[in-house]
Amino acid sequence: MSVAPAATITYREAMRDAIRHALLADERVFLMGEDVGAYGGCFGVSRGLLAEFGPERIRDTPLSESAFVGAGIGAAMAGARPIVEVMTVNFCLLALDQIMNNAATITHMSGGQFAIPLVIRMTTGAGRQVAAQHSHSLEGWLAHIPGLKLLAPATLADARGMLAPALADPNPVLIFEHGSLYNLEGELSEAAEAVDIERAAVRRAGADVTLVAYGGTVPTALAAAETLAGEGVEAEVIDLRVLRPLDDRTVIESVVRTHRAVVVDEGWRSGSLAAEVSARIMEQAFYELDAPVARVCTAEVPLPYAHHMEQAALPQPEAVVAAVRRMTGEPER
Amino acid sequence: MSVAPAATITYREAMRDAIRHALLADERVFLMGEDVGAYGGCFGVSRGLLAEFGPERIRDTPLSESAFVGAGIGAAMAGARPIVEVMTVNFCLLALDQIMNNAATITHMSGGQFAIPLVIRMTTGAGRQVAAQHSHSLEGWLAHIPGLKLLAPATLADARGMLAPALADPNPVLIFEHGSLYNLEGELSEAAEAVDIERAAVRRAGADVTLVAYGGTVPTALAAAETLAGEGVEAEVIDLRVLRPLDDRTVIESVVRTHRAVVVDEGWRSGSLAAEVSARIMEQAFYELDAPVARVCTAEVPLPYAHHMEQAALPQPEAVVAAVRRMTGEPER
Amino acid sequence: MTATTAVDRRHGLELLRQMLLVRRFEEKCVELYSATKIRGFMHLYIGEEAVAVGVMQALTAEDAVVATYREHGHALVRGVSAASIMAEMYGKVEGCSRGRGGSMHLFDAATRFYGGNAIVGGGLPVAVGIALADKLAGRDRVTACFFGDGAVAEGEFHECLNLAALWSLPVLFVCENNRYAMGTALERYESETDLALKAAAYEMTAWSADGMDVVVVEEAAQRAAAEVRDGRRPCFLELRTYRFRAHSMYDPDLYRSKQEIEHWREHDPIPVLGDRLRAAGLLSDDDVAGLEREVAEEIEAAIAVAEAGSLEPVEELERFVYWEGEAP
Amino acid sequence: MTATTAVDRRHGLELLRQMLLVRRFEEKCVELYSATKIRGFMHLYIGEEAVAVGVMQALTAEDAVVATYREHGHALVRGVSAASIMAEMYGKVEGCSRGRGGSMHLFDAATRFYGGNAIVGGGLPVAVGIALADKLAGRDRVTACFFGDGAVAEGEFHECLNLAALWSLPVLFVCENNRYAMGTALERYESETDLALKAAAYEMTAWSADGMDVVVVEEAAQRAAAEVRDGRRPCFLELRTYRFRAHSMYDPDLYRSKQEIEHWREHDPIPVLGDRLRAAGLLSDDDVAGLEREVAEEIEAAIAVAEAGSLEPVEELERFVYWEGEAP
Ligand SMILES: Cc1ncc(C[n+]2csc(CCOP(=O)(O)OP(=O)(O)O)c2C)c(N)n1
Ligand SMILES: Cc1ncc(C[n+]2csc(CCOP(=O)(O)OP(=O)(O)O)c2C)c(N)n1
Ligand SMILES: [Mg+2]
Ligand SMILES: [Mg+2]
Repeated sequence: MSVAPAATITYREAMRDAIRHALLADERVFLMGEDVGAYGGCFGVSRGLLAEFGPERIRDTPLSESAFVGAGIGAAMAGARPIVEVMTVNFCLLALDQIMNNAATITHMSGGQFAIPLVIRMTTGAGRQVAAQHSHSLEGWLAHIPGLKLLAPATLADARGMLAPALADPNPVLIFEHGSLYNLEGELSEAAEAVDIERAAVRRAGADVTLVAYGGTVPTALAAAETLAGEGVEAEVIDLRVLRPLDDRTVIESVVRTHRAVVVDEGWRSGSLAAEVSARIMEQAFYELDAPVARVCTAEVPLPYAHHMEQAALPQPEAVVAAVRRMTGEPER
Repeated sequence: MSVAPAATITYREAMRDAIRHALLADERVFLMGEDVGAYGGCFGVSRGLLAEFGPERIRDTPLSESAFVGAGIGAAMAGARPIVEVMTVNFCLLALDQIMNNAATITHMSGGQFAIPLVIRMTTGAGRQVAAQHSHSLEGWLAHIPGLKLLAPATLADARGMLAPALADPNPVLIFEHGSLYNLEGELSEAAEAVDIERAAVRRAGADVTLVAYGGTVPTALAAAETLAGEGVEAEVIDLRVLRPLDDRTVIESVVRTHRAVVVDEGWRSGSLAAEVSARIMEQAFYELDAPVARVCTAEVPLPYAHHMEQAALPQPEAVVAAVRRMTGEPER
Repeated sequence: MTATTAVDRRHGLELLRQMLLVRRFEEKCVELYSATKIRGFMHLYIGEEAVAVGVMQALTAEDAVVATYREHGHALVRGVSAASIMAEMYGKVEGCSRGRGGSMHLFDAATRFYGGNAIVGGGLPVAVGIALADKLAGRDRVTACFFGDGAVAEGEFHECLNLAALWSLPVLFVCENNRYAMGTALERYESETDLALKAAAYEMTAWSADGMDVVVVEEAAQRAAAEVRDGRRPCFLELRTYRFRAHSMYDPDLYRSKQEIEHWREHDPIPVLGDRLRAAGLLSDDDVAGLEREVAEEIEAAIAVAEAGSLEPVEELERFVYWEGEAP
Repeated sequence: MTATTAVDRRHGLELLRQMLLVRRFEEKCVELYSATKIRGFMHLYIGEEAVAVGVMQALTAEDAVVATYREHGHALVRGVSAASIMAEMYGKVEGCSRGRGGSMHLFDAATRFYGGNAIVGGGLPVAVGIALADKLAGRDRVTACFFGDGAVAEGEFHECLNLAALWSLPVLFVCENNRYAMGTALERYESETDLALKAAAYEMTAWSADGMDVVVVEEAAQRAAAEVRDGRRPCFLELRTYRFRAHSMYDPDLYRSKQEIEHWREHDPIPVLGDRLRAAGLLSDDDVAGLEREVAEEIEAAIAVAEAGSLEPVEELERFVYWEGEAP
């Protein structure tokens, strides 16, 4: 990746770095959201920023999701570069009118007169036993909305590198940080390079089957690939990275090589982004398929609190492995 | 269908009939929403009901979507049978937290202690040049949410027959009335029979291709089928009717007969219900397919005001016909 | 609040001209709607002209405006050309939103007219954000946010008043209280119908004024705008007005009495100002005839542009879903 | 508001027992959380016990309760068994929500305890609806809706107060003002920090009271509940209190000073009541020892049930997504 000296860093720190650099690089940038200041961010991402940048640029908001998300839209239309933090995706439902009817719509509805260079960050995902109302994984579902761009950083490099291009983008960009990734640790070059926010990435090369994942399910897919490798099945793991506009080319190119695909998605199965990926493979690579595309998603239940029940509801590496086994066991046509 | 005397009736009148009968049949039933009373309902569905049933049971609400939808949830939990009208699906975004985090969740989250016999009615759909904020077709997208049931009456019989079973259902049921259907007119037996709210319906039998549609696209699919019949292609038209839980069996049985399918959906293409239908056909009937399942959906743009642009954005019979032609032209494998 | 200042002739005639322009423009829109030249939802401002005309007098070219779906008048008075508005309602590419927005979504970056928003209450957070950006950039500007009485019931109203007051943002909240939210009368949806009282819950200064007298409206708006500018904090202005026409072209208008409408027509803001000026000897029949002619010509010219306008090629459907080119 | 009524010994001891039960129960929960028996988010009520205990005295078994994610105390005092609550936090099927809800989602139909809601403000519309159903059915009941100061900023608060007042619904809105929404102090997120004033915008009667003195709370709650019952209209009660512990088990608690916490600990509701009873000669050390023993036994028994409880078979995962059987 880079030649600059590398340091050990967590996903949380990488996000914080990215925000710091953005604040330092452009005075139009500010951060607002619930508890981003004095508390340091519900997940500690913005800890220290209030002290460094002050209350004008690190703004604690009231519990008023619709108002402060909408204020981010207006501020962006008027020339600012807001980073709005919605504490978790669960609460963005309260701001969805602003997101769909204003952020996603005004540029088009005004005939291209207003750009909306807004970034909205949210923590997403389940797995911490916080039960039904706090365990949604809605990013794949929100990718339905034209006019928005959606990003799901699943690596340290993306955690640090996606914010700058997102802020430079004249459109509303939603960044989803999976709660299970914040403590992800590893080496990352000191230089905060921006990464592209157009393409999916092949995280592991393999010729036998394509595993498509994003955000919190990338580690799941990689774990499954490890197991499969032990059985002599080489899985190619694709991290979508960008949920809208979807880079289906990278997916299709892989499927054309492997002839099989499993989509791993923490969203509920029906109407999941996994369904969209499956449909696109159907449309663009049907004759390349040796087996039907399979989906491993979250069970269609509100997430239960009990650990064993929650884990049973979520997509596990074992289920991915089983899906691949069924597929490779499948008689060729 | 029925032997009782038939009368000419509109979809609007059929809905009104259904509400009247529900109010007459069960004193726990009441209707609340914006302008359902004095105004007679934004689309005239509830005209006359305030005079007949009075302000306690026909309740005009303030412009407070989250509060009155949530109040419907609480009222249902406490033994009432509310019919909540959200004037149009566009405004349900303001109540989505209540719908997803309470209505869809509490029965499960409480370990099965509370039933939520709630009906929420909304007008949905585009086509009347009311522009981006008032032209959403979100019912297919909302079908992603476990714990809800979603209905899309596309016929007079369903317009009148779906409400009673929806109210009898101990779960939150959302009913989507497509704005373009209100003036649909036809004969309907005087007796308000309930219909099932589990199964999809074959609206037209055909052996060559399956057209899957719902709500506002059912007429589109039927029109396309007419044209195709003229070309000697017999299309089977399936009206999903129930968007969640999805009756995929009826779809699969049809595809097993026809070996080809086109899904027609007024939702935006990416992440549409059409994607889910395509993915399920992939999973359950892959080896039956002679061609990839195709989707005819709304272009991925906020709906424009100008008539020609709006029509260009929406799924048209011609596009369905073209998709079928491409498919039947496709070389068999 | 009643008017205390005398109006000079030039300004008086200008106020009258602006109200006449809005009135005649919309009367023409009704004809064009019946002629199916205009489609979709269309909401008329007829009867409420004094509000937009009076308030706009207090704004400078640098200030910003956020309006609702009932915004023909606001756009016209703000300086969006009648031609580009009419072309918009015709769905022509010459429209101020390229025909993509229609009657409810008039936009004009040049005059900082941030649109026609058709979600009740949906414009308030946007206005708060515009004011926040101006404040952060050290620009001394006011954002005027127009909304109806019905919007007061929405949660966003509450959230936005608190946010604007908490952060001392230069927003002028203008509540156009025409006593109805569609067919529901204020007292049937608000437990407390004195809307100016609501502002107290946010420690925000508020005034109520007669919205049928443009001179009174202007005076109240000047005071409020000055308070926002100099006090660097938001203010709330309730203007009591009435719509003479139905809510929209679809509304059978069954929820209010003919007498009530008649009563309010007696306070029609155009004759109210005319009489005031005549009484002060500032207005003659010739003046009125001249203004009517001037306004009629502007509207005819606008219609000509709209008629001659072109339809955007359908190939351009997917343009502007995302911003084209660099961020501004 | 200060207490005017003298408390008799039996009632005084009962109030003390209930507060002790909540306090000791949660102190045990902290241990069990560290021992990883309890997981997920857990919010402690320690310091605020007088609010739930005082208010619940004013409710009958027919009344309904809606609470937040900080609801262990409300559930216990309402009469949900300590065992079923502890089992719930253990994720056992014996839990009051079968282990599906956890600490934030305690439910109990038997006591009309409509849950633990973890979306701030999310319970208010539900409470309004319960009261509406009771009113429509002619049932003379009160719905007590507990929420924090932070919820006041949410749009739903505004919508619900208006709706309840407009429709004269029997809702007792109980604002537990502990001066912080997570790490954000009230004055940093509300432009008007006198929360009782908010009710005036809806023509709703409101009281503020010292939430650290259970006798004062009970008195205020009795008055407010009577007003709701007899006046057949909603009331708003603000109880000024303080949480001694961090917001949740994840909170480093960096946003307030040790002195501030210490100051409030001096008003700990348990000693406050104890001293009051002692001063009146109604409480002895033996009484306290007896209550502590009683409470400790109840908690130990609850833990035993939770420990002995069983995990729901994963085959049952998809149960209860939809209601099983006929509508009740
Ligand atoms: C959130 C939302 N709910 C409902 C509607 C439908 N609707 C359009 S205008 C209107 C009435 C608004 O009344 P008011 O705010 O007083 O404005 P007015 O039309 O009187 O100018 C309603 C209910 C909407 N556009 N947005
Ligand atoms: C809508 C929503 N936004 C944000 C959160 C995250 N959150 C949980 S509790 C809390 C603070 C609430 O403060 P308050 O209402 O005063 O209740 P307290 O915790 O002090 O009892 C926040 C921000 C949430 N649960 N719901
Ligand atoms: Mg109005
Ligand atoms: Mg608090």
